[in-house]
Amino acid sequence: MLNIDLQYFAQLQDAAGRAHEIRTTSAPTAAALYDELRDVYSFALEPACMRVAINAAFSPWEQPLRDGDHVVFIPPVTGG
Amino acid sequence: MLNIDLQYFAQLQDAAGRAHEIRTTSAPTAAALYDELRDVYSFALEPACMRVAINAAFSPWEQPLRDGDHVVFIPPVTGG
Amino acid sequence: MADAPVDITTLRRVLLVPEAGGFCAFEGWVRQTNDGRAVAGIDYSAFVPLARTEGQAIVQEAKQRFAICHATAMHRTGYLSVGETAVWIGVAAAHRDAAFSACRYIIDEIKQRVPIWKKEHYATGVTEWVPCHTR
Amino acid sequence: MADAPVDITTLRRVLLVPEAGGFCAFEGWVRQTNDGRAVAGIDYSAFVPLARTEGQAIVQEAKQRFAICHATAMHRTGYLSVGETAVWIGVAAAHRDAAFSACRYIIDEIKQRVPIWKKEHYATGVTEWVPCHTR
Repeated sequence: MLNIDLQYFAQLQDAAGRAHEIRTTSAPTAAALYDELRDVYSFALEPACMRVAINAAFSPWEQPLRDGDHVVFIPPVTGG
Repeated sequence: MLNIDLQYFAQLQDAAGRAHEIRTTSAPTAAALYDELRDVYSFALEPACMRVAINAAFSPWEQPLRDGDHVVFIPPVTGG
Repeated sequence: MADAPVDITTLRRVLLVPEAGGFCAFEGWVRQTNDGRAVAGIDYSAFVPLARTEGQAIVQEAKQRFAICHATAMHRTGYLSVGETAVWIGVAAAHRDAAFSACRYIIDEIKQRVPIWKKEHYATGVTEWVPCHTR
Repeated sequence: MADAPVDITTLRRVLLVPEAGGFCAFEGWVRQTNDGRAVAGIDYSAFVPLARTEGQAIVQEAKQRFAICHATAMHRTGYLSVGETAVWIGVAAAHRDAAFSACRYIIDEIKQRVPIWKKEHYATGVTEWVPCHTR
């Protein structure tokens, strides 16, 4: 099991009802972790329209997670 | 004969050695007037690369001059 | 990334180098209507560390792609009222072509890549995450 | 047309209308080199009444061609040192596409049509009328 430091933004923050949590998971990748969280929080966003940041850097969805990783799922951006 | 109020800018001002003069001429058009002035001041600029303003409005080179007209030959502009 | 108003005069002054003959700036302002709805303000949130590195990467790309002297970008976070400046981009270049192109490149990339989200507050009191950029 | 420095903050503020979401500005600065020669400053002269009406015509054309809210242009006359602002253009629009396009249109037309001439003063003491725009 891995301890993952999760931070939520925008619609995901609203759906999760929190901005931050540390979660213990058996998900081997960010993709698997997002699937797990969709069951918990009913996230409406499809991963296909999002990116993921691991330790504050854009990363592949299939990158293996390591214990202590900081993970942010990035909803479609709307800055500017 | 017409009295024409001439104002000179840029290279034409340097060549004419003045910024302004009132000139009595028989030139019927701005084009003819410029030809006359080229003989006097040795203007190097070809009319093909210039425009002419009569009474502070861009005008055709062949527009008939009237007594008292204010005429400015416009060297290639370089503002901005 | 700035959580309070930034003085634009100061941002501009940094770009004023003697090699530069052209300067192009873009500002994004909070607009009073969006999709026909009256907007009171916009709350900008950002994943700041990644927004900062991604913003710096975009400015570096602009410097490599276009013949520019200098470029800066600033983006606000927090609640902004109508008329406030959410984003400021300034580019100084020897010639105007590069200044315009680089400035446009930077704002386009910011809107596509930088993790910043806006929640519009409508005059009715309703709030909504802006779903995505339509233009 | 201005024969003394103009406060840019004031020019910009006039364009700040609540319908505008995008703002694009262009400034032309006196550059320290031109065609490899060291420039000390530039003396701008203008046929002011025609420059003013032609400048206003260009701004009107920009308003007709592009979906913009507001636009202003300012051009200096007289002697300017390196780093001084010779021209300032600001355009406010609902969206950035129109703001960029209109701003570019205005500076391009100014350079082609407005009766303003620059005499470069080189570091050597020589002065020369800039023959024409090469870009």
